[in-house]
Amino acid sequence: MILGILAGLGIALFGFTLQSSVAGINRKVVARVQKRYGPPWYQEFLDIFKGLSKRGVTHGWIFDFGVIMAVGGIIATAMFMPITSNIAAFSGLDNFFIFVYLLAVGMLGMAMSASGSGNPLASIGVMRALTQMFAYEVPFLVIVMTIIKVTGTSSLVEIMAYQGQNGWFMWTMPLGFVVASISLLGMLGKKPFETFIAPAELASGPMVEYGGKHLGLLFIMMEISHFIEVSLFVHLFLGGATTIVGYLIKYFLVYTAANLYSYLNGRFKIDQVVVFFYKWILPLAVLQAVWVLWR
Amino acid sequence: MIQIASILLVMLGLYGILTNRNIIKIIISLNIFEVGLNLFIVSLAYVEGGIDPILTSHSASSTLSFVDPLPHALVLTAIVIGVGTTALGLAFAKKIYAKYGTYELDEMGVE
Amino acid sequence: MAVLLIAIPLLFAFVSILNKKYAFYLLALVAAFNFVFSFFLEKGMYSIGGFGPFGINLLVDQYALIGLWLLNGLFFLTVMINLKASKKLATVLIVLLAGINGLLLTNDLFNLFVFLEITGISAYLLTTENKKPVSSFNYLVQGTVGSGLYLLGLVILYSMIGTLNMSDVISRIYTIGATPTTLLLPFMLMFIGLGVEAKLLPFNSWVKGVLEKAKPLSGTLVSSVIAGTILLVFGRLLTTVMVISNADMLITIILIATIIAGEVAAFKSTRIREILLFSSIGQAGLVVYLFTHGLLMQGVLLIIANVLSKFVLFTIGASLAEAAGDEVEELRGAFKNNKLLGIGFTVAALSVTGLPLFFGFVVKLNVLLGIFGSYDLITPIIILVVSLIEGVYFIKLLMKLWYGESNVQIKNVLMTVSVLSVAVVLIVLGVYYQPMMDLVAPIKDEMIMIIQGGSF
Amino acid sequence: MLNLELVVLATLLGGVVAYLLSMINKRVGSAVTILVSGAVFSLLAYYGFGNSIDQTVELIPNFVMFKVTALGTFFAVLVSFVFFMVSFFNPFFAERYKYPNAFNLLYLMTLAGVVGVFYASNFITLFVFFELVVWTSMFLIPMGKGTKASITYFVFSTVGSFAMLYAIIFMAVGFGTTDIDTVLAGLTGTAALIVYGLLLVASFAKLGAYPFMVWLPKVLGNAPDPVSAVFSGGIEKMGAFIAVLAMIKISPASAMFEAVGLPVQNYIVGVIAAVTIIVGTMMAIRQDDAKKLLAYSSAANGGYILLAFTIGNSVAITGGFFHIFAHALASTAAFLAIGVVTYRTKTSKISELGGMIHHMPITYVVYLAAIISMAGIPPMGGFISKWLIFQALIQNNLVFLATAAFIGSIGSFLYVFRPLAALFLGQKLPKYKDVKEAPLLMLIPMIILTLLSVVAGVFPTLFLPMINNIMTELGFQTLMTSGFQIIGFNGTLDPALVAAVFGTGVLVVFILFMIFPKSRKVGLMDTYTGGEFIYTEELLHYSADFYAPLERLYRKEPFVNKIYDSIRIKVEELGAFVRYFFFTNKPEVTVFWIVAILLFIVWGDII
Repeated sequence: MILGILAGLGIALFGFTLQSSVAGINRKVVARVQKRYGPPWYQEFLDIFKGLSKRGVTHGWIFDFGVIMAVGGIIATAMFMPITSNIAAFSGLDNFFIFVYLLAVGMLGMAMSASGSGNPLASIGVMRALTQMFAYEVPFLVIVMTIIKVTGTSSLVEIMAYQGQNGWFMWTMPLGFVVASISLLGMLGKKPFETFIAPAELASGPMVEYGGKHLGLLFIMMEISHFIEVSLFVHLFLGGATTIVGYLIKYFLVYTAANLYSYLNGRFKIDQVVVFFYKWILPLAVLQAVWVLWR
Repeated sequence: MIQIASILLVMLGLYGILTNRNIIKIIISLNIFEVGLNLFIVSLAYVEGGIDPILTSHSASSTLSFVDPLPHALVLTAIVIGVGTTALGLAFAKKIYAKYGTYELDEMGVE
Repeated sequence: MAVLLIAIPLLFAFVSILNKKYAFYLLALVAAFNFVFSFFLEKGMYSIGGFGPFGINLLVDQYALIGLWLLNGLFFLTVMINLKASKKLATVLIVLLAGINGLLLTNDLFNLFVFLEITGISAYLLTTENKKPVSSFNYLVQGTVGSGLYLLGLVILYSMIGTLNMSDVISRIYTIGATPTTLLLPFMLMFIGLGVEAKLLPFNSWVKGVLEKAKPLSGTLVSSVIAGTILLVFGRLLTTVMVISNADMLITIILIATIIAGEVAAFKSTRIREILLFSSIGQAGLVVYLFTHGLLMQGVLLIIANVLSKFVLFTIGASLAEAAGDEVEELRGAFKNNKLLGIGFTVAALSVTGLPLFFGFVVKLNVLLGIFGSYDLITPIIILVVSLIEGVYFIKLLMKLWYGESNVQIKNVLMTVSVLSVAVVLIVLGVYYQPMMDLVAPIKDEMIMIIQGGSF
Repeated sequence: MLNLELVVLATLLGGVVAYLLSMINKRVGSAVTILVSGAVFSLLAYYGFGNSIDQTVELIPNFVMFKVTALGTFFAVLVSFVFFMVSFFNPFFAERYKYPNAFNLLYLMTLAGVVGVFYASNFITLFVFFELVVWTSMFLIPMGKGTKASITYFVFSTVGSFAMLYAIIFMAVGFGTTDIDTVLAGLTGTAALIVYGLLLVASFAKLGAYPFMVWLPKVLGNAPDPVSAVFSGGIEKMGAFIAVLAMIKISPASAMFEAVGLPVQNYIVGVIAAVTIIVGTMMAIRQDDAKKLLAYSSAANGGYILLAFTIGNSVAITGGFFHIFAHALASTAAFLAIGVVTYRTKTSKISELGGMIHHMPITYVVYLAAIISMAGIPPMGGFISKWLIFQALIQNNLVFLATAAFIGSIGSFLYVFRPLAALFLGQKLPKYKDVKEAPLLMLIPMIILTLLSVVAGVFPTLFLPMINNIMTELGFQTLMTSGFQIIGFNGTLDPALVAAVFGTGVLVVFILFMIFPKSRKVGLMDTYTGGEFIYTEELLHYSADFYAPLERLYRKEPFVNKIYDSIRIKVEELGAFVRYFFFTNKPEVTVFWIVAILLFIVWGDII
């Protein structure tokens, strides 16, 4: 168990490094698309280390505690994530529901901390984030439920193995893939679903009050949570990976695609997000589920 | 025949109660109703060619031709009771008149 | 022996006219006597004047005994609680007592009519206490028409079968071979006649006038004691006399309509006495419904429960209404200073609603079991729905009476004690109901035995 | 040996003692409720799990019969525990009630009733105690804010209990006995369906399932805080108990035809449960009153319990029982936490409160733990049950029901966060500057409940034997476990490991946090305002209409509320009609009807 935990911490660290690098590269990519030069690929690391080393302000113990709980929860979630079908800290226990709910602990911690700051913009941001979660999470869960039922397991590694034999779910469940892609945009907070951050409107929403190490830690949290979300997508729909190289390629492609796509969009209002997901995406998801399960 | 007449009286009495809004008239209707009833009861006792229901030496042998005595007894009681209710009704009427100055139910307003 | 229960009150009634001063003491004495004496009564058929089966008979069976104990007791309590009011009406009350006992004891259809009128007339007189002569007059008119119809019915019956002895009616009907169709008219006339007194639906427009402003004395007597008596009479007639009838449909409609109408009207009502009176209409409908369906035991249980709880409810309700006002809104928080009365009222109301720990629950359960036992699946639904409505307005009433600000205070130790003791009876019977069941169990068999010519 | 009858009687007697003592001193009387409910709980737990409860009945009349079952013990111990925990609040609230002595009496009477329900051997006993609970608890409600709620409660409870009564008598007439096991096992065909439906109506009414949901927010929102807690954690669970009788004990739940692998009637119940979850969740999201919010959440959680029993395999049923357990702990704790806030501030409106965390940190932590469990997030008890229920939903291909469950699950994040953010967090409002943390005696039960919630989430296998006993008794397989791991249909859960990993994560971050430079403490008003100068705390506190954009999208009240209102109005109209036509105080009306009926008869005669 101790070994497992150490391995898990390793995975979390790996995920952090990976996502930060990929995000840095993406900044470059997007800049090139926009005909700019762009920051270096390690810019994310610089930002984080800068934040961690500065002296910031705190608004009371819940402000601190929330951040610790948030980052701790996210790290804990990342520890369960398998990288490839061979590399996993706790094999057999990489239960999908753990990701969904343990991720929520982190989110809850962050929300708590943000609200604890006393800034109404933060509370509004949190409200929007939760509302958005209410929108994208349900269709995603429905699709994953279908996958779990089809494969008979909720372990990510085994789902990968199933796809290895029967084809990726991207092809066998095309509607589900569309649903999950759009949900992924929501999870990552990419446009058109970045209403809860809305820098020009809410002054970064939940993040408004943070500075110094708090902000640094929250950046870490954000990177790791992106790592978890993109990895989930890769494992569930793109057949996962047997080798680390395959994993890295898929990861990079998914993240970059999502990122590029997001720059084509404007921003939804938050109630539009909810209506959009419940009017179009959820029915699609249910249709896919019925199609696959009740056939 | 008399039975039909008495039933008609009963009906008449009911009709009176149904349509009249004057207390005295209602009491009178009630009386007509009772009279009809009493007549009806008495009429039941009548036996064609019957004799007094008194046990005497020469009529002891036959029991078939007696007039039924029971309804008469009933009617007596019923009349007494009828008188009692009428009296009570009139007493109420007096009270009502004392209170409202009228016998017309419609003119009293809501109690 | 049994005739004393009727004769002594009648005698004392005359005496009391002569001695106006002592009238009340005579009343108290007679009421106490009747209550105590009814416990020493032995079962049997008592013929008056020695005419045997042809004359007037008094029948003391379990059914009559239960009625006597219950109603004489409550009569005594009611009179004692309302000392002041009873003093004025002492003679009337004594006559009423005679009437009630007569109704319970008599085994003769015409005699029943006489007692019906005696009870009726004293009841009309009682209601003069309310100072509402028009209502009393209406009561009188309707009561007289009702008993007139009863008389008509019994005379027609007599002309068909030639007897007025209640125990003999059935056997005579079989002897002469009368069909339900021919018996329909007399039976319906009798049913309607009694229905007026028993407050069944289309015949009960008098109730509102008489009870909506009733004082504690007349209100309690009319809604509890007299109502109970009439219902018991109804039960006896429906079980021993009016058994063959093909107007089931009509009667059932009337009764179901009564049940629903009473409860629904109470639901709409906002005045405390009105609520109670409408509720008692509904209950009366249910009782008669049970009797018409041969559920004598359940009916009697329901009467007992109702009479007891209505006694409590009306005593307190009318006193409150007299003290503070009729509208429930005016009575908000009335129990704040009258906690003991409040507890009594609550127990009675919960019992009527049919909640467990109280006698009403036992009764409701038995009633439903009885109705179900005859494979009737619809009526229980109606009864349950109706008792839900009933529960709602009683709970509403209770909530309003307990919560709010009010300075009403009723000081009447005797009332408190008697109300609480009845409440305790309701609770005890609700838990240890077996003795009551044993008491009630034989009534139907006894009645049938007597009809079939048996004796004690 | 513990004689059950004596427990019930002693509880009632304790109530009377409490009543009398309250006359001398209110607090002493309330202390009696603590003692008695504590004694009931500990006796039932000790002897119940030791299988040495004596079920003979001698003193109470013979219609009451008890039977000790694992099912009954589970529920009775759980609910009496809730009563015990909540009773610690009684002394503090005693001052606020209009009739504190009656409160103490009724509180213990309710407890006695609840115990009686769970140990009933025949349906009559069940019903007697069921109704006893209804009316005793009904009188507890108006001690709070208003009397109307108790009427609503009475109506809905009574609809339920009358449905049950109908079923009971239906069975009693059919079988000649009301013994629960005999009767339920003997039902077949249409009769089984009728009883199934009627019992479920009772269960729905108690649990606050969809069409009967109205009473929960009204009652729980208006009742005194301890009573709300008791309702949510304890009394509602009677509905779950009835649901078990109907859905599991009527065997085999005879199916006319199947829908998605379930008997069709089960599927219908499932749909109702799903609607309950969705409506409960959506309504909870938009409540401004914290107690109403929790009330709707109780309803939604009742939906999960029903859903679990609908599916009817061993994983689902275990999940259902575990959910009952976890939800009882969590919602009691949540209500108590809100109770503390109301005790100190006299309001439970979220929009009027703020920054309570700075005054009552322990209460805050209790609430946090409670909502984590209610939202089904590890490492709390609620996660385990939700995990089990989802397992079963997925296993049975129940797409639509699962969708509803997911909506409810994600929605619960939203509503539990609302009080957290706006009531406990946010600006520290000056009008509550003198508010203090709850007294020690109030903290004790809250802390116990929180710890239990955590233990249930981390080591659920410790509590599983209790549920396994029931499962064996009901004839199901027990859940597969190994060590601390739970094995479901499509995966294995190791809650202890999850907790350990979570702990590791937090520890690592904590160390990191300590390593980096210390932050400067600033006040709550010292925040980014976009250049505005704001000196009023209220203006910087975001709490009213918390989910405004979302709330805009749907209606304020469930649609059925209108129907209930219109039914009430219809009844009143009928009453007015009857009064107008029949109770006129006019003799001619009577005479008219007499003549009409006589004509009818005579006419029939002539023909």
